[in-house]
Amino acid sequence: MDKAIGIINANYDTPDLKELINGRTAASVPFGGRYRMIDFALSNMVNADITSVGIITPYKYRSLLDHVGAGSEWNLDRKNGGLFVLPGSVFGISSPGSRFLLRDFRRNMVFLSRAQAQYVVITTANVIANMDYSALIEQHEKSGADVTMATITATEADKDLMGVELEAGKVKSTFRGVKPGDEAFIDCFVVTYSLLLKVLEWYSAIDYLDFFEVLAGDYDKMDVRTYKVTGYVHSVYTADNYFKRNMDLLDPCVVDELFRDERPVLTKITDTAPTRYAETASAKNSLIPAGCMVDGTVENSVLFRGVKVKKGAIVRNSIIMQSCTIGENAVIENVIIDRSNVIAPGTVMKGAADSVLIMAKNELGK
Amino acid sequence: MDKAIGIINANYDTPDLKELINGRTAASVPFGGRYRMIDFALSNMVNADITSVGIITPYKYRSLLDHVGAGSEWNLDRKNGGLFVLPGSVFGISSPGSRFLLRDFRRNMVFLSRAQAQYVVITTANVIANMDYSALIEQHEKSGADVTMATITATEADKDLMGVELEAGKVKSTFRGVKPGDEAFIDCFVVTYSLLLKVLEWYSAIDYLDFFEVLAGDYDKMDVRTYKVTGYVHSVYTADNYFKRNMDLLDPCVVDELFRDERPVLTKITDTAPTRYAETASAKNSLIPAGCMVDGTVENSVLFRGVKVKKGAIVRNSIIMQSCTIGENAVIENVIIDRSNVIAPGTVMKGAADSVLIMAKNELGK
Amino acid sequence: MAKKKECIAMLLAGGQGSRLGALTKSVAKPAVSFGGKYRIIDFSLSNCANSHIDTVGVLTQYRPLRLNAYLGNGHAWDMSGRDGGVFILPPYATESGAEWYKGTADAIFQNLDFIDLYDPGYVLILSGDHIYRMDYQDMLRNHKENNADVSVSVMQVPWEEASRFGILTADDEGRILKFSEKPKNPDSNLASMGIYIFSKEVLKKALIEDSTDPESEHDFGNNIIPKLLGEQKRLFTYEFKGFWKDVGTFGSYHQTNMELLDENPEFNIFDPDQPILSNVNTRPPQYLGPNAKVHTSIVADGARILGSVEHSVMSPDTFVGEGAVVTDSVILPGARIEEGAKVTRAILGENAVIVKNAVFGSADESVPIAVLGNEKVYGEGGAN
Amino acid sequence: MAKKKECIAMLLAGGQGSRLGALTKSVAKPAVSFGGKYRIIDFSLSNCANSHIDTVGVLTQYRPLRLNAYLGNGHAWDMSGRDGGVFILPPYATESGAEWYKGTADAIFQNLDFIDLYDPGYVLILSGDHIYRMDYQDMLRNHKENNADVSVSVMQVPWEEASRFGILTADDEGRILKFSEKPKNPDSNLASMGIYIFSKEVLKKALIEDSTDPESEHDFGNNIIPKLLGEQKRLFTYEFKGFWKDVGTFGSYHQTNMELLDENPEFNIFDPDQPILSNVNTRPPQYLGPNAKVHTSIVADGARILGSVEHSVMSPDTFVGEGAVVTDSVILPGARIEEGAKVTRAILGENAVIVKNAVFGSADESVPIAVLGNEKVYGEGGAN
Repeated sequence: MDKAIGIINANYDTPDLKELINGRTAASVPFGGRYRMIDFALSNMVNADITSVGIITPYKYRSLLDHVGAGSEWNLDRKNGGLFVLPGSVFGISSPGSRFLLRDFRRNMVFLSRAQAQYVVITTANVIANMDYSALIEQHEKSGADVTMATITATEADKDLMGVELEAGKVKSTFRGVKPGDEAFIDCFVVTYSLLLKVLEWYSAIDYLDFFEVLAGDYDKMDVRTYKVTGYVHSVYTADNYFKRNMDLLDPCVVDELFRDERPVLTKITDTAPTRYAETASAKNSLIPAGCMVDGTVENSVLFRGVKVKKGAIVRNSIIMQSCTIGENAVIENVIIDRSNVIAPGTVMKGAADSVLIMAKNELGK
Repeated sequence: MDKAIGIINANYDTPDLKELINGRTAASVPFGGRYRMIDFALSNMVNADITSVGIITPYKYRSLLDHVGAGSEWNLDRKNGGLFVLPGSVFGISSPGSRFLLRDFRRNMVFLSRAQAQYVVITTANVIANMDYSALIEQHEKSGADVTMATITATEADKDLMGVELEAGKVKSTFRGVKPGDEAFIDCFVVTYSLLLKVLEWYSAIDYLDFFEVLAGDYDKMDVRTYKVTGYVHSVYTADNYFKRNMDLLDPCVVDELFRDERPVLTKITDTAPTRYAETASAKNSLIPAGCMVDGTVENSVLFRGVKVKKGAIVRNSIIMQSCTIGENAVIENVIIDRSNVIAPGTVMKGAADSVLIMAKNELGK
Repeated sequence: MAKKKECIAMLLAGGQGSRLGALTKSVAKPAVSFGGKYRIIDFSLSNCANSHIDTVGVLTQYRPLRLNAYLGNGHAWDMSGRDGGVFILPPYATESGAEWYKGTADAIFQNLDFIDLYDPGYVLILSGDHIYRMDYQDMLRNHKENNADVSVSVMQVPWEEASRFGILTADDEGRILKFSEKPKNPDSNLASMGIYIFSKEVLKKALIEDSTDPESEHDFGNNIIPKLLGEQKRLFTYEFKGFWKDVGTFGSYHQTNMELLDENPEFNIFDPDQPILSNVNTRPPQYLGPNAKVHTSIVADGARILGSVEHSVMSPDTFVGEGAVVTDSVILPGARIEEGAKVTRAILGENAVIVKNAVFGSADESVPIAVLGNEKVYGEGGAN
Repeated sequence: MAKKKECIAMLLAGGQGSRLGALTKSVAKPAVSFGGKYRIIDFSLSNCANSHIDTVGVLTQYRPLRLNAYLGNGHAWDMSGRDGGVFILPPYATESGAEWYKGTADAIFQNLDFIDLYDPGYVLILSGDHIYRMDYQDMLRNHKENNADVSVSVMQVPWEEASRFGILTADDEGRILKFSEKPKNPDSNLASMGIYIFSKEVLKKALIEDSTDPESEHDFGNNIIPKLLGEQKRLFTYEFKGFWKDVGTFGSYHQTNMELLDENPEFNIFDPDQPILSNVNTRPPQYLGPNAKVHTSIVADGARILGSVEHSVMSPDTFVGEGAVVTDSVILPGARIEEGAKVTRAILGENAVIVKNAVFGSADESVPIAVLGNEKVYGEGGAN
C-alpha cells in the first residue's frame, strides 16, 4: 500500500482559454514547446513516488487519451497501481469556477476504494509548477490536518484564484477577488483519505457541489491548513495568461526551475529528428524543440515540434504550435497559431502586444 | 506503411444483453473464464499483423479502457501505429441494429487520415471467433472488390444477423430475418481505404446512416463480395446466446479451435495464484481459470478469476464471474452471477434450463 | 545519468544448480518452474517489488538466454521504466581482458561500475533460488538503526541441525561476534540465509581489497564476512521469522511444493495483498473433463485434466489423460501424462511425457522422489 | 515456445572500436552518439523496424552495461512484446566451460541456440556501426528470387579505391564467382558492405563445420564466404544504391556528421516517413539566448546556446556560452563550451568541457580533426 494516491481533475470549464480548447481539453493544451499542461501535474505526482494516479476526464477526452496513453512515459504502466482514466460528469449545474465537483469523485468510487492509501493528493491539470508533493504530504501528515491547501502569495497574474483567510494557522474562510499579496489557493491540495470518503458520504445527496463549497460551511469543525509554495507557480485558465506563461520560458532561470534533473517533467516521446537551422536561419531568445526546420527568422517566440519557418519569414513574440508551416516572407507578430496551420507565403499577421491574435487549430491536419 | 489498419466498433446498442451491460459496454462483457468479448476481435487484428487499431467507444467506456489500457498485452503499445481509443457518437437517431454508423467513422477522420493504409478491416467487438483476417484481406485484394463481407452459413443461433443475397458472386441485397442455411453477415468486413473515404465524403450530410444502409442503394455500382468463414464463429448480442456460447467452451474441440497457439487470444494479464482445489473439492466438465478457490462442487460451469466456491456449495450449469463468493452449502443452478457478488451460505438459486437467471454485478465490490 | 537510489539489489543467479540437473536442461536454476505458475526467481523479485526496490542487477553466467527472455526489462515486476529496471549482468570484456566470475564476491566486484551508476547508499545482496516473502525495507530500517556496516539476515534453526549451516554468534544487541561455517559444536543456532545489506562504501572497499587477495575464494560467506569481522566492522544480524526454503535439491524442491497444498499453508501464495509477480503468457482457463477428479491440488491455466489429480501441483499446459492418476507430484509446464498412466511422488520436467498406461514413481517413502528430466519421454512402447 | 519467424537479425556489436577510442570510454562503439540525437546502433535497428524484422540478437562482449540500458527490451524500436524483441547475447558458460567470442562467425555459432528458438527460414547478419537506410525485405525478396544460399549486400566503389575493400566478382545474374580481400588488381568494383542474408540451414552447417577448423579465424568475410564459394553454394550479390558509411575513424565520423548539414543531404534524417527510432529521455526544448547565432546546423533538445554555432552538430544538453563560437564541429551529449571559447573542426566527447576563452581545433584542413575525449576538460586554468 502506498502512502498517497493522486487524482488530477481535468473536468472543468475554461471558457477563457478561447480557441485553445477547440476540440481538446484544457489539460491537453500544448505548453512550452513540447509539453501539454497536464504534464506538470502528472510529473509532480510520479516524482513524489505516487504510483496510482486517476485522471478525471471531460467528454472531449480524445486529445488527453492520445497524450497520456498508458502512462508509460511517466512509469505508470504498472501492475500495482498505474494510470486510471476516469470519466467525469457532464457540466451544467455547477457554479462557474468549480474545479473539484463531489460528483466527479463519487462517480469514481471504484478507483478510490480499490486504491487504498492514507492520503489523496488532488490537483487540477492547469498548474504550471515543478512542485515537491512529498513535502506537501509530509507537512500534512506531521500537522495532522484534515486538508492541506497549497497556496502562493498572489501576483497580478493570479486574480482568478481563490483567496484564503487564516486564523491561528488554520483556514477560516475563502474569497473571490484576490489582490496581489493575498494568500491564494493554487488548486492543489492533499486530503486525508478517510475524511474524503466521509465528505462524499455526507453530501451524497447534493453532490453537484464543489469540495470547497462544502468545506466553506465546516471550517470551524475541520482542520484545514495551508502549505505555502514559493518559486514559479501559476495556474493557467485564460488565453492571456497562457501567452504570458509561455513567454516566461524565455527566461533561462524559469526553465531551470521548471525542468530540473532531480524532478524531471515527463511527456510523451516522439521520434523526431533534431532541429535543422539552414544557412539563412536566424534564431534568438526563443525556445525551439526538436523536429523543426528553421530557414527564416525567429525571435522571442516559442515553437513546437514539426514547425517549419521558411526562408525570409519572420516570427516574433509568437507561439507556433505543432506541425505549422510559416510560408516564405510571411510576418507573424504577437500571434498564437494553433497546430497544423499552413500560413501562405507573404501573409502578414500582427496582433497587439497586449492582446495577441489566436488562430484555431486545423482539425484535419496531420 | 502497413497494408491494413483495423477498426473495432464497440458503439452500438445491445439491450438484449440485459443486466450484463449494467455499467459496462457490450465489448467489455466477460467471456470464457478470463476474457472479455473484445479480446477476440483485438487478437484477430494483431494476429494478422495489423499494428494500428482504433476502438470506437461508447460513452460507458471506463470498463473498456480499464481492460485494453495501452494495448501492451496485444503488442499495441507502439511508436508506429498502436492502439487508439476513439470516441463514438451518442445514440438516438439511428435505426436499431446499426453497428457501423458513418458518423462514428467521420468523428474519427483524424485516425483514418493519419494511419494511411490500402485496406481497413472493420468489425464489431462481439464476434466470438479465432479468424484469420490476413486470408480475408488477401481474398479482398486478389478479387479487387470494394468491400468484402465475412459471412457464415447461419444456424438457429444466428437469427439476429443480417442475411446477404448473392448474384454471380457479388452481393446484391441484404435482408433481416435470417433462417438456418442462409448466408449471414457476421459484422466483420474489409473495405478499400479510398472507397471508405469516398463514402464518408458522399454521405457527409446524412451521416446518421449505417454503412450498410448506404451500400444498400449502391450494390449495383459497387463490387461487394463475401468471404465465407467456417468453424466456430458466433456473434453475441443477447443474454441467451451469451450463456450458450460460454457453455460451448465445455467442449474441448471448441476450446482448441478458439485458443490456438499459432493465433493466441490475448487478454489483460493479472497476477493471480493458481487455482486451489481443497480436499473437499469436486470439479468436472468445467472451465476454471487461475485465482479461484474451490472447496465445493462445480459441474458444467464456467468460473472467472477470484471465484470462491465454499465447502458444501454446489454450482451447476452456471456462469460465475470475477470475485464472486458462493457461500457454504449454497446451491446455484442455471444462473449467471455477475462480478463481485457474495452469495450467503445456504442460498438456493435455480433458473430454468432454457431461461437462466441473471444477477447483476455488484458495483462497489472490489 | 541514472537517478540516485537509496538501495539497489544484486541478485546472484549464476549457479548451474547442478543438484537440480534434470530440471535445468536449457533453463538456468532461477528460471526453474515452482508452485504451479511461478519461476523460482519470481519470489526474490516480488520481494524487491513489494519492498519498493526498483533496481536489480542479476548476476549470471550460465545459459542466460531464457532467463533473459523471461526477465525482459523487469516490466513484469513493475520495475521497468525511466529510473529502475532488472538488468542482466553477464561477465564482460574490458581493455584489460576478459574474466569469468570467480565467486559470489567477484561477481559483484566486477560490476562495481553498475552499482556506481546508481550511487546507492546501500546494496542488498540476494540469492535467486530461495522461496520466501520478506520486507527488505524492514531489514534496511534495522540496518540504519544499528548504524551497521553490514546486516546479515538470519533465522533460528533447530540446535541439532545447526552444524549443517553457516552459524552466526551475536551479542544481545545483535552485533555479530563470530561466523562459523558448519561448526561441530555450535554456540548459536542463528543460521545465515545468504541475504546481506551492505553500506555501499564498506562493500566497495572490501571487494576491492578481496579482489587482489590470492588466498581468497571471493565468496561472501567464506571471505568477505570473516574479513570484515576481523576488521571490527559493525556487523549485525537481522532475525527473520517466517517461511524460508532453499529449494536446491529434488527432495527440498518436492517437499516445498507439497507444503503449498496444506490446508493452511505456512507459505501462502494465495494472499491477494501480497501477490507473487511473474511473467506469464495468456493461457486459456483450465479445463476439467466430465470424469475429472481434482482435490487438494493447485492447478495453473492451460491445464487440461481428464483423469484424477490428488495432492499435486499442476503447471500451465499440463495434460492428464482419461483414467490417468497423478498423486503427490509436481508436474512442470507442458508435461503430459497420457491416458491410464500413473504418476506417484514424482517430479516431471518441462514437456516431459509419461506414455499411456506407464507407471512412474512409487508411494514408498523410503525411495527418493522420482524425477523425469525436461523433454524426456518415459515408458515408450508401453514398457517401463 | 517462441513464434516461428521468417527472418531474424543478428547484429554484431562486439568490437571495442579502438579507432574511436576517446569516444568509447565507458560506452560501446554502437552506443556512440551520432547526428545530434542518435546512437550509431539506432540506424541498423531502425532499418530492422522499418523492414518489419522484429527479433534482433545483439552480440556483444565489450562493456555491455550502458548498451544494455540503452537497448532495454527493444521497446524504443517497436520490437518488444510477445514474440519479438532485442536480445543482448553475451558470451555464456555451459556445462563444458566458458568461451569468449573468437570472431564474428564464432559469435553467431555460440548462439545457434538463440536462432533455433525462433526457427527462422533466413538469418540477416548486420554490423552495428554503419550509417545507412536499407529495406532488408527487398534484399530478402531478392535472396528468395535467386533461390540463393547466401546474399551479400554490395555497393560500387570507385575503381581506384577498390583495393581497400573486400571485393566480390559476380556474373551477369549476380552470382558471386570470387571474393578477394583488398585485391591489388581488382577485377570488380563491388565492395562487400558486411551485410549478409543466409538461408538458415546453410548458415548452421557452415558455422558448425567452421567451429572445428583449427585454421579458421572464424570470420564471415575471411572464412565463411570463401568456404561456401569453394563448396559451389549459390552466393549472390544484392546491389545497394544509396548512402552507406562506416564511421569507424574520427575522420569518417566527423565527415559523415558534417554531410548531414548539406542543404540537400544525401542521407536525410529529417524524412518523417522513414524516422530513425531511438531511445531518448524527455529533455526541454533547446533555448537560444538573446545574442545567439545559429545557422547551417542541427541542434537537439536540452541544448542551450548563448553564443554562435555555425555548421555544427549539437547533441542533447550541450551548452555554448556567451561569445563562444563553434564551427564545423560535432558536440556530443552534455559537452560544454564555456563563454568566449572557440571550437573549430573538432569532436567533443560526452560531457567534455572547453573552459572559458580556450581555443580548441583549427580551421587548417591539413591537420587532423581535433578530438576531446568523453569527460575530459580542456584549457583548465585558462591555458591551452
